[in-house]
Amino acid sequence: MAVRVQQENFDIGAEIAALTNSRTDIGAVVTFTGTVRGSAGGAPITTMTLEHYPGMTEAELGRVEAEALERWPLSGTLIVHRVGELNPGDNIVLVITASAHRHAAFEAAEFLMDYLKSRAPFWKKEARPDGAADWVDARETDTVALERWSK
Amino acid sequence: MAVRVQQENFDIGAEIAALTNSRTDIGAVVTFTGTVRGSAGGAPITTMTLEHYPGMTEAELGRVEAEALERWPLSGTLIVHRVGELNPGDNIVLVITASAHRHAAFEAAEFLMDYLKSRAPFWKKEARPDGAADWVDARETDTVALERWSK
Amino acid sequence: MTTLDHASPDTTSQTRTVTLRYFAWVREKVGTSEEAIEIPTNLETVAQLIDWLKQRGENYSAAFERAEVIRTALDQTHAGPQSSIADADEIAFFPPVTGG
Amino acid sequence: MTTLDHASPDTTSQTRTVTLRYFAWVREKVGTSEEAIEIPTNLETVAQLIDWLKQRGENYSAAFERAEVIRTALDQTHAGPQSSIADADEIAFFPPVTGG
Repeated sequence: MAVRVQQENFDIGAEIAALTNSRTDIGAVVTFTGTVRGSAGGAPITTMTLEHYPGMTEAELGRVEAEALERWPLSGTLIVHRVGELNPGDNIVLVITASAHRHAAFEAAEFLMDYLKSRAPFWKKEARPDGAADWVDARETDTVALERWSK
Repeated sequence: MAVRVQQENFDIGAEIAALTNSRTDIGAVVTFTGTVRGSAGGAPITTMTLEHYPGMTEAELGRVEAEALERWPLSGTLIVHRVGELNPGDNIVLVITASAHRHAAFEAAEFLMDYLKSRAPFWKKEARPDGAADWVDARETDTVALERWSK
Repeated sequence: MTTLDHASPDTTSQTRTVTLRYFAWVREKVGTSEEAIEIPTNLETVAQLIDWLKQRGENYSAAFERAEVIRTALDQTHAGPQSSIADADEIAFFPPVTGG
Repeated sequence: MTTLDHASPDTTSQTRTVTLRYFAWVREKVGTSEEAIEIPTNLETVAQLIDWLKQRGENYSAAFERAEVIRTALDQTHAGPQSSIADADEIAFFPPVTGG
């Protein structure tokens, strides 16, 4: 049950170990890792810069995590999101869910990512080789993905 | 695109790195890790021993992986399954899926686990503190889980 | 003859201080990431505040030109155009989020 | 008068060699993990082979007592009770799988 926003990279194996360490009631651990792609719409990008809204980010991610814990029987969750300037191939976001049951772990991880994508206050700016940089447009599909979780 | 059956543990971080190394077209990596639970039906277990059908295991996992690659746009997949005697908390199975799109990565990982659970020739035997040991019964829910993937 | 009661000021001229925060291209267009400003207390909704801000200068009118795509948070919680700003001390404007 | 053609043996007595493999509690009840055995060539399906095996001894009849829960693979591919064993060289019997 933790939420972190940080500039530095994360170590997925170490994060799983910290979350599940010495527990024998878990059974299933799902991770999602989002990484920077080297191109957008067919054109190469050189860097991606992530801006966020300090304070609200943590509050919103905490609300999303609390909602997941209410919906699924989870033994643990972790959300780590990086900010600042990243390069193609770099990690952006890590979500981990642990549960006694694999379907709960899978569903909760998808839920956390769908909510995070549509509600957590992060914005991406992509720089191109010619030096220009554009803010990434939000995708309608992310809003649609969120709607399937409506109760 | 790889399938391994082995006695030794696996390192999730290293396996992800090997699968995604130096690629910038991925965007989304999902992992599922199954671990030995310390109790079954409320009673403690001391060890879990995994038997398999050498040859058929690799063939069946290969078929499952090929099916996933046909259904989703995946950049890479890995299935590692341990055999032999394991202790509570130990890793049993690792599935990794990598894709440009997170929903493809999530769905393919769930598909691989559902198929693996219902079709790959592994059998678990759980030993109790009194020394007795029982073969684990297959669960009806795993067959139901498989059916949702019927085309 | 006036009393104190009759002397209560016209509500249109009453103001209060709020903190406004801007992110991503809204921040770039407004030209600042944060400002404390006096807003009239008769502004009731997010939409009314946006209309009022657009009168303040070209940077604001450019930032809020397509008001329908602007998202708002009141005290760090998502809000809509018709949400009441009466209790909000910190009001943030930003484009649809693109994290993850 | 007999010729070679007429002398072809009765098909019920013809046999061929297959490898049988057993896993988990089927293996424990049969008492071996693998055996090469001669089976009559007139056994056509998995179900017929199981019935034939049950006659071979108490260990087989115990292992296959609840034939409906036994799963079968022909040459390392899942098969059903009515699958033809004609082309199979390796036939495996095991309980429903429980990996993952």
